Amino acid sequence: MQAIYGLYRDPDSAQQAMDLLQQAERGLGFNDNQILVLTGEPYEDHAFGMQNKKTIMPWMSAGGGLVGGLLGFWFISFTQRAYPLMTGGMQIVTKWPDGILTYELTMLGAILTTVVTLLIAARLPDWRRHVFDPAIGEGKILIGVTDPPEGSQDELRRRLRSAGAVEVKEFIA
Amino acid sequence: MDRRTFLKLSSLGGATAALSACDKSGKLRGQMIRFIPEERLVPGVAIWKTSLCRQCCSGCGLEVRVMEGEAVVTRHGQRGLMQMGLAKKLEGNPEHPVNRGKLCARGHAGLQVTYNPDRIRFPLRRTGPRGSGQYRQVGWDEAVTELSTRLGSISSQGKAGSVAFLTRALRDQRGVLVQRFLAAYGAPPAVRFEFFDDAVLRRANYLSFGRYQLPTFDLARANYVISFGADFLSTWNSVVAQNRGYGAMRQGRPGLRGKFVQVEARMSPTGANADEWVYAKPGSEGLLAVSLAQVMLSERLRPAEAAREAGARIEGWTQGLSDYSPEKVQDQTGVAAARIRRLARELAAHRPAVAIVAGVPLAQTNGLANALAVNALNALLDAVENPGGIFFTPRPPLAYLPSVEESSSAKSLAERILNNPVPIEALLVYEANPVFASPATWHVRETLEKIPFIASFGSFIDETSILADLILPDHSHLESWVDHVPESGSTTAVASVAAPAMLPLHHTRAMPDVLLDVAHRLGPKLDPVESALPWKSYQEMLQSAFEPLRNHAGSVKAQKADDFWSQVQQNGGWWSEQSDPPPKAPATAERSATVVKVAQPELDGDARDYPFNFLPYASQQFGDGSHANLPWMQEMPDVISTAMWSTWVEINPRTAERLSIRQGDLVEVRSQHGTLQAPALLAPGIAPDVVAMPVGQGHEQYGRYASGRGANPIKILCARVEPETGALAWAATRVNIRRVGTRGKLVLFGGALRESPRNYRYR
Amino acid sequence: MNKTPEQINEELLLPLNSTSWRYYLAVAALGMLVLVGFYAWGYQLDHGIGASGLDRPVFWGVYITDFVFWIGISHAGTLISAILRVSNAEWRRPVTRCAEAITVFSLLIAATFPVIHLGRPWLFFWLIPYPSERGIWPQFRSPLLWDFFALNTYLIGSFSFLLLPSFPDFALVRDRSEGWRRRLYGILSLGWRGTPKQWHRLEMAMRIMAVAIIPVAVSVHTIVSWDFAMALVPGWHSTIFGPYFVAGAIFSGIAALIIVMACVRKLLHLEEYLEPIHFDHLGKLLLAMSLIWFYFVFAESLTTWYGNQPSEMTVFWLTRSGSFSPLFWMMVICNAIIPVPILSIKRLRSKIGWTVLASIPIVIGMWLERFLIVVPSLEQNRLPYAYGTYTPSWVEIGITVASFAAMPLLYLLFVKAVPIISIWELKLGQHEKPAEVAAPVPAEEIVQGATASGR
Amino acid sequence: MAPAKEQNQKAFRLKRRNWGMAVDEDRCTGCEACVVACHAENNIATVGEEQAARGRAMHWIRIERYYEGTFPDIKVKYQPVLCQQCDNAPCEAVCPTYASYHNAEGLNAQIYNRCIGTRYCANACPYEDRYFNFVNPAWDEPLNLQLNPDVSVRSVGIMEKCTFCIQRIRAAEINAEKEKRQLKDGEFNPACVQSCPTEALVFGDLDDPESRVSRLAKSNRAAKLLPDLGTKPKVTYLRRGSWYDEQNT
Repeated sequence: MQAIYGLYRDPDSAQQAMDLLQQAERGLGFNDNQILVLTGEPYEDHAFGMQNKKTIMPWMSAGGGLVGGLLGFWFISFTQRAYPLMTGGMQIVTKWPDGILTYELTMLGAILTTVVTLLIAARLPDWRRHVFDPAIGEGKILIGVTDPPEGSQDELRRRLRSAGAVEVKEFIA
Repeated sequence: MDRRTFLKLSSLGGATAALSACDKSGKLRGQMIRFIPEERLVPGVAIWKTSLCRQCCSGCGLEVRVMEGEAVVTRHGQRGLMQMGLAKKLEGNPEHPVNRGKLCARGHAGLQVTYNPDRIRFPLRRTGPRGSGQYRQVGWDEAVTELSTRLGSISSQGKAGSVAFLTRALRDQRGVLVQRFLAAYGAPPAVRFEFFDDAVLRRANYLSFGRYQLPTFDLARANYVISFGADFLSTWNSVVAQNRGYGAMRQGRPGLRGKFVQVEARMSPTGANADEWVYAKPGSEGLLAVSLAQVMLSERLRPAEAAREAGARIEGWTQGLSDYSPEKVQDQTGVAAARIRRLARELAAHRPAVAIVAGVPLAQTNGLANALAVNALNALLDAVENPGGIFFTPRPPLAYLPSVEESSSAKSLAERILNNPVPIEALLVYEANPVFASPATWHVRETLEKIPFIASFGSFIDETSILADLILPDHSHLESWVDHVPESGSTTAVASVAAPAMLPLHHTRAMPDVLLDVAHRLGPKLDPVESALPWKSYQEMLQSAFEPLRNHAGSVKAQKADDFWSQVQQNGGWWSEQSDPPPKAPATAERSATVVKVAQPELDGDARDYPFNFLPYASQQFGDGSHANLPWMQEMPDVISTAMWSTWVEINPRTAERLSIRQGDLVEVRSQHGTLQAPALLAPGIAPDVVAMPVGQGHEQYGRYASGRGANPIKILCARVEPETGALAWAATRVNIRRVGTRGKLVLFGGALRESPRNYRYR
Repeated sequence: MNKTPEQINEELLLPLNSTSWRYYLAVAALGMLVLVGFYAWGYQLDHGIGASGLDRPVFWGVYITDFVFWIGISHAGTLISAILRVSNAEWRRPVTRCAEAITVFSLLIAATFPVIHLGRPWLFFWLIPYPSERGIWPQFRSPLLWDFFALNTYLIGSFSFLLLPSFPDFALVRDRSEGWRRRLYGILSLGWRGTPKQWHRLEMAMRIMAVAIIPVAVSVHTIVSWDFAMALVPGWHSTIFGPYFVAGAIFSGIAALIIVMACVRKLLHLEEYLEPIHFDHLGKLLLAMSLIWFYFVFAESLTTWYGNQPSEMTVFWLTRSGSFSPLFWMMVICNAIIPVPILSIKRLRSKIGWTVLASIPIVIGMWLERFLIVVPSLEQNRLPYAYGTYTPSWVEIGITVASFAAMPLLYLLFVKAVPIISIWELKLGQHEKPAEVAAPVPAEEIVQGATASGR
Repeated sequence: MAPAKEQNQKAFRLKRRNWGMAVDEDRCTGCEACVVACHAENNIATVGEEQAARGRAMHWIRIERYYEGTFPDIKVKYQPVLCQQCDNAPCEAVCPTYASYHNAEGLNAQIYNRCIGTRYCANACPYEDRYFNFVNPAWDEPLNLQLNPDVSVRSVGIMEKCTFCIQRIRAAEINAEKEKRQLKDGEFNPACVQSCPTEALVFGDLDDPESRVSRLAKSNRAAKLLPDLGTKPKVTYLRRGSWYDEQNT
């Protein structure tokens, strides 16, 4: 894996670099997916930080909750029927208390699904070596292109620098 | 921290701890020898054996649940394991006329006498100084030889009269055996000692009715019961029989519920059941009884002649008792005149009515007068030998009967031992603990310490047996042949008998058998002793005693002697079919000459220095203290105080407030004869000028459960007696109380006193 | 506050990188106390639950008090942080992780108490529904099972809530350390890089979690209150208990949070991050909760008093004027009379010392409140004959003290391992404001401008 | 052979019982025979002075004593309290492990093996008649020989309570089944009932209209303990009668 990227001090220049890269996409023969943005904090108010906004995560969570609740209710009423003992003059499958447990398991389902969905969506955990620069921890914004097509490197460097990069680096795995 | 504790700590507690304990005892068991079972039982299957309760003198019939189990037993001086039948539970014998299948709390706890860890397991010979508790184990042969040698040498010195036998009243063949032994040996009759001995009432019944006996109450048919100080539902007389009758009196007859009135100064467990609880000054109950009679006579509710002989014992009876009108006695008794009149009218109107007297009224200097007054009231109510009244249990026609003469309990015990014509050389003690149960002023311990030789048949080391030189431990009642002739509790004649319910656990022997053995050993030298006791064993004696019953109409009908004997054993005894009263003792000159004046009691101590009348009372748990070594009894909450493992002084809450005493504060009780300390119990049911204390705790020496627990109220009592009988007036002591300043040990089971605490803050 | 990212990194990662002897001393001292607690527990395991002061009829005592108390403290974190997140309160940024950590630790501490409290603690796993050879399942009608499930959900939820936003910070630590620490934090960060997608999903997940965790937190303390309210015990059997407990929990939680923040601020020299304004905001919340708490106490007392049922009134007077009255009035003083005036006066509230001074009695007062809910009702239950008393034994006191030592101990260990302020969130807060103010500039212009300036 | 046996078994069926008790406060004299009988029958541990002082004494049946009035116009009421075997038992539903449950005969059963000692049931019980083994019970040898082999000995951390002497119920049922007959009223009794000298305690089948206990349950004096809680206790209390009622004074 290889990449060419620039580090930017402020989001405006980073956005500029992004725009410059997108303008050059077609000419240099790479696509949006190859543009890499890494930041030390989210920049959701900027266009460069708004890639891939489409997600079904809320739906997943809701679905997880539903599944958790249904499974929970089934499990609890199953155990109550599997070993039916009378207590306190109540029915075997007690709806009110089971409601509480169903609720708790609904929430548990939703929470676990959210966590799992997050991990899957964010491709975590992933301990393989990727394009990275610790400088993003100091507030720098990394904008670059992974696996740039042959011959486009110089143009990419220029463009990245012209947007105001503090530094333009190359990453070779 | 040693390694062991560390391991225990680091482990998850319980499991490892339990395992190691198991291992320890398992090893111990593994090293023990195993005896061949003497009987075969099916494991897990219970068999029922009849027996008799010996926890008090009522003589209730028992059924013992026996199951197979593994016990550590002593055989031939060796400890080992044996599969044997073990008593697991005591129940009342449903056939027995006294208790009809019922059993009281103390009766149940009889099981713990047998299994008590503090039981003496083999004969002991004293090695250390007296009272030190240092003994060595000896064999039975050695022990019996020593006793018979002693007695033989005393007798050969011509001092047979210097042997004393101290016991409680034995209402069975043991009594006969002891009596015969002593007579043949040449010793004076046995000295009988019990703290709560009812000598006054027996004497009164003799004077009033010609019966030297405690009465049986037909409560089941009574419409009105008035009790003067008698704790007859908890500790006094034949408790189970009286409880049975009481239950029937209350709810056993459709549409008829008897009334129960209790007269006393401290609410007893019995008094707590009363429909009407009447406070009367202690000792003035006789005045109240006579006053009730006066109302009946003056209002012509009852004919004066009805009282017959019993009335004649009361001074002024024939003159209509004019000195005892309610107005005249109301100040002395503390009962309002109007109330006396109402009670008298109710009594007369709701016959059959019965009056009961026992406890505090009789333990006064005027005790006999109080008893005679109540007897006269009973007679006036036509309650003697009539349904719903009092009866006297007839005596069964056994071959031999224990004497019913005046139990010589009265008089100061030490005085009697000291005043024996010749100085006492040897003392035999059986089922009596006078060192515990006598006032300090009697100096019983000091007296006993001077006696050269003391032998005890006790099962436990108590305050008296610790002075013994030789201890010959008795079987428990479940391990021995038991028999009994109830003095009261049944309207028909009863002679109970039962075989051992289980084999003995320890290396013990039954006292009667030891006595027979001694008699036979003395025999060659002292022929009368052997010929007076011709039986090889106690069992044989019992069989011959019961033999005449075969010819009387009774519960067992068998032609052959052996059948009869085995059936009697199976049933737990023999009881007569008829209920006719026994012949009265003929009226003697002494009897008809006795006329008492009912008056106020004399109390010991000045009312200003000692403002409180001190009332010891028989405890529901321990009776006179002989059950204090039973853990079930210690932990059973006393029903009124709810106390467990404790002793206490009952004080009226208002008095306590005046003396700034709070519940549980340690209080010093001081009489002219001594002091004691006990925690205060604020009891709403006690008169403000009275303090009361249960008898039973305060043992110095009575096994692990009783020793060193609480205080003994008997010790501070005065030595005043009822003059005619010489019985100790144990309710005649005045005391003073004060707060010590520290908290006492008072373990209560119950929380609040009231069902709807008016003061929410009150605990 | 206006710091460069480098400054923030350096100052917030300082505790992870340097340790003074005072730190070791504190850890050792607290560790000793915790060990004493373990010794006490071991003693109790050996002697049976009888080593405690529990008796008949007070079958529940200090252990359950501690349990409820620590569950209450746990509401400091996740709930507060979630509410602040949902309401998008900007000042939350330095506070959230501090608060969420309290939740996780106090939940862990709380969860030990039901086990300590059991008569046969070695069988605690019988509460877990699993197919066993015994063929029997736990009984779901029992509020203890609800507790088990609620606690479980809450613990998983709040742990995730604490963990998820920590990945970027772990990545930051990874990038700024060497050797085994680098590997360790590399693993912990799960390979976080910081792509817009990751950031977006993380923020999305946190928004969902924040919404989900609030009802869970409410349900947890409601269910804890139902442990009491489901039993027919005077003083327990009340419909008000759910909200009353939740309010009390948030109340004690905020107080604990203020104390912890003040300590962290002082000890880790974070004066410039945790500013008086944060304490002022939390103080306002605390004031509100104090008033709400007082409202609940009043409402509960009034309905009991007016209803005048004997068994209820017995407990009522036992606490108000009986043997528990010193504790009761101390609780009122701690929870309302001291904090309300302090927190009402702006000048005092904005001083950190004063806010802490108001918080400490609240923590004590809320422990007393739990004790006063558990014990008096049991001492004087329905039948007056069965009334009893209760005095905690040294074992219970030892374990309670240990639990109070365990909290700072866990916290001390935590601040060594994890930045106590969420660094990326703090940075986010730093740059968002200018971004909001700046007018949107068309990208084309910027590119041209940049080209023109010829950089 | 086998089918015949099967048929035989089918032919006989023990009627379902609904065990209950009546406690006549008018008869109860506070003698405490029941208390000790229960200890003896059910292997209830004696906890000793120190533990008793700390409130750990165990008495499955206890006689509550309540004073009314003040001296000298004072009365006492005895009220034996044992497990009321409620049909709507508050103790049962709160147990997380089903240690406390309602058996087919309407008894509030306590399964010692399942108990983990949450003590929730004891808090929930308004009659306070559940007792907990705070320490491991011990019997000084040879007091251990008194233990009833039909009743399990409880260890530390376990809740215990009155069972209506379920071991006696089972034994009687087995016997009756063996003899192919229905149980007779009063054929057997729990230990407390058996020893009660005043017959204040009556035990039997509440569903049998002819049994003593069901007739007593219909008495004018019949009442339940804490009836407003709706626990449906199976122990009926017969309130004390008044002599004055009957005398019309």
